[in-house]
Amino acid sequence: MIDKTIDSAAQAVSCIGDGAVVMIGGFGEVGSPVELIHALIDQGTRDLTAINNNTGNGEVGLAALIGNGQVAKMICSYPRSSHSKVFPELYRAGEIELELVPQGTLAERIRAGGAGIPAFFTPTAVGTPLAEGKEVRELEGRTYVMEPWLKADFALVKCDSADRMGNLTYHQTARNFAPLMCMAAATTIVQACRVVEAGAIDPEHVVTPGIFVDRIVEVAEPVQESRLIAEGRSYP
Amino acid sequence: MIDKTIDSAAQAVSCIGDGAVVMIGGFGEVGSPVELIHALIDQGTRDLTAINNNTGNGEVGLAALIGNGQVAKMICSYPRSSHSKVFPELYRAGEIELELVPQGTLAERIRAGGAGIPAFFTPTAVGTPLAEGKEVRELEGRTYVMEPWLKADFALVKCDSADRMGNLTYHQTARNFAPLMCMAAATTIVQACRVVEAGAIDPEHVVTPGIFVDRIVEVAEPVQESRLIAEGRSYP
Amino acid sequence: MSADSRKPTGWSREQMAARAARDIPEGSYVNLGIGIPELVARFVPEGREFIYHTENGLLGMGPPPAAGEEEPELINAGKKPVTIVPGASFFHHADSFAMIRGGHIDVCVLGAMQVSAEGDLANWSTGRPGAIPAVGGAMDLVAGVETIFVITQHTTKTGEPKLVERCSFPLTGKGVVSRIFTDLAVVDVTPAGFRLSELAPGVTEAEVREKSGAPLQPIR
Amino acid sequence: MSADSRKPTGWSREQMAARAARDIPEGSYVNLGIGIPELVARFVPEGREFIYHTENGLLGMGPPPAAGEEEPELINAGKKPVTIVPGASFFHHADSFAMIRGGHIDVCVLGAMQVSAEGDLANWSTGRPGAIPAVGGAMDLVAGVETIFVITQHTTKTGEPKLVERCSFPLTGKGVVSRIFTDLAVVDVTPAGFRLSELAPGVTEAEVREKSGAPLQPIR
Repeated sequence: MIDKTIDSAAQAVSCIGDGAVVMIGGFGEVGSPVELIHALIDQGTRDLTAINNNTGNGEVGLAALIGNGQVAKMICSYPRSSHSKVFPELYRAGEIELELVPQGTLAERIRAGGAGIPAFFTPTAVGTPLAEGKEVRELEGRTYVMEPWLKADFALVKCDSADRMGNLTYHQTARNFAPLMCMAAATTIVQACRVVEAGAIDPEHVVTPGIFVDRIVEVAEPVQESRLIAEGRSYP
Repeated sequence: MIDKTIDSAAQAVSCIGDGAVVMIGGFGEVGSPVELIHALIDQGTRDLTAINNNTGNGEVGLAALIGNGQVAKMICSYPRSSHSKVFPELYRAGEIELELVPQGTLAERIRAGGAGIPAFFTPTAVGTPLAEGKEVRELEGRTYVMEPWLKADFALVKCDSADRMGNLTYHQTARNFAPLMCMAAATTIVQACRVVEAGAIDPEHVVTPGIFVDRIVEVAEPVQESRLIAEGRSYP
Repeated sequence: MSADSRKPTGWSREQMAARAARDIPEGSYVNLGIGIPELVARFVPEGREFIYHTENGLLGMGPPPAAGEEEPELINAGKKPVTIVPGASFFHHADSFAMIRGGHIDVCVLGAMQVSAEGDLANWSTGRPGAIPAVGGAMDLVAGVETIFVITQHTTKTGEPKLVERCSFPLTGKGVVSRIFTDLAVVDVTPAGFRLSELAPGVTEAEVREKSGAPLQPIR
Repeated sequence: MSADSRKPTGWSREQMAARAARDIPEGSYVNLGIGIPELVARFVPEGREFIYHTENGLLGMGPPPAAGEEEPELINAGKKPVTIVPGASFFHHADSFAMIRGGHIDVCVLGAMQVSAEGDLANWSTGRPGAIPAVGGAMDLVAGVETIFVITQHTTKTGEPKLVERCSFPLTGKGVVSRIFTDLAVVDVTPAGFRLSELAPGVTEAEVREKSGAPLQPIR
């Protein structure tokens, strides 16, 4: 019987090795798989390339992973935050690499990675520094830049409900990048607020079909980054 | 107040003029907006380019539109059917043009049209007659063919529930091409089995957000093509 | 009223937002940038309905919640708590930017560091050494939305003009801005450059010209 | 048993399907083509669970419904009524072909008009004048799915070989087929061309060779 559930976050991320490319769901703290990230910090995996819209907040979650020196390169659209000094300090010190990608191009590159589309043309960033060095082409009278797909070895995402087959639903704006990242990673690792019976999620309401999911760990009461930050917490 | 509902199928399609490019939802008869197509037959609009996965069944719906001489060109993946002689006869007589597109490429080209992606690369059809004359490129060691977006002046689709803002849900495998076509058409015309209050569809369960929809007509008891065919019916 | 009068002149942030809202047509799908543009949502003119899009995956964004009513997973692009209106929908980032890039959003209101006479916009980076570049969705919005409004103070805090011949900061997009709402005036971007469209109360054409870094065609 | 024995030899359609099913690993995501491949779903080996994908927007396809239980809007790619299993999901065509093109489907079983010694597949058109070409999802499947199995009679109704040096019909894909299940044998496509892997009961190597249009490496 197919059963993708796993007992602990530690076990779930144990397959991630040094040098891996890891997509991490979330827009700011919303949708961030904090418990999976903390398990990755516990594990000490290094030289990661991390793909996320931002660079984390405070000294927990993604910011803590970066602050712990585990991330060699960030691919993101918005590495500034009112609550994090971790990334800016490392970046100014030249200790972390940054690939800045417009948010919609980032989303589309990840979707392309999942959908088997190695490259596509987009009008975004034409005529700006972010198009420099990229192939540009005129199509039907408008100029476009060519962008490559983005794939990962692993995706870490948070969802609302999951079943043993890996079907997922999300909650409100916590959906954001997660369904795309599940598609684009060789191995997708999910923390679910609830694991339910196969069939408990209406087939019309599944957002991520199970085919895109490999490992599921239930985290019934996930922490909220902003609450940890308000309490002055840092990780580990 | 935004209210996209319209009283009749005839009114809903009245904006479609001769020479229009029209995407029509459905995979075979499932999801086919038969009442909207029949309204288009009543209206007699000609020289249409029709985009659908197939070419209709029997002498009703899309097959009837084609049989009535209103379609100059079909873009589809599978123009054969066990229940239709209409398209094959016109095609052999040279009276209708055919652009044959692999099904996944057809879906992706329509999505690209809706998403503002003018072209993309795909491995599908490389080395086959359907890639002839197209730009081919090696990327990361594999050969891909470049495919352009597909847009339309109008989309005709069938949905399950709709609200006045144009949010839509579908039923089972009747979803197929409809959500993509809603995105890719300048004007999207929907026949809904049910028009419900704004807010009656859970925001987590909306499949087509209202931004992609322009006109909605309620058709509470849509006909089933196969039943019409079994009864030996033809249209008009 | 003379320019040296002590009466307050020009528009407040709220008035700039309200003035911009007046130019948004009924039934529009609207994306609001972070900062002053967020205020536009408070000033929907009587009898109109707009649908607000926020690029992190929500159509049908409502006003901010009352204190204590915040939902931790319901935020806008500025990562602030919001609400939803009846008829809202949630979707993922690729669908959200398909709405933007695919030309489905009617109007976007953005902030600006500089706008050029050709409608070029710079609003994401000073390009200075040590600055952390952060673009977010701005480049996608200006590339995909037909009508780009800008709301901005007419000059920087140090009095430098923001309406300029040519942007000195890195561009967000070329030739994308159609109308600018400042504290002093409404300015259109036309094929012939900037054109004054409207003056804020108590503001003179001379003052606007003096505080602009490029010529302004007179009000027609 | 000699070739001229009157005993039935070779595999039936059902036996070909059952034999193919044995080579599908536990937990696979599987797409089945129209015709004999559809029969594979009936022969899931004891102790294994496969998830069936149908490209018109369903993962978790179950067996055909009992007569009278058909749902008019629940069909497979062959447009026949199907059912769903617990854990099924519906999605649109772009998501469905993202699963295919993106390499997420593990195994696809297709019919064939011709298969070449290099694994080229022809199964969509004879290319004859007057033929209505119809490709459906076949080209997407062979381009996107890692393991392509073919189930086919070893020869055409008129006795022409379907395993050939080079396909004379227009291709569906180049170098895509890994294993062929016919009524006579299981044949692998290897860098050195066809290789016999298994003979159906009562079938001789000589008979398979005689009915093939290209050399076959012997069973190892």
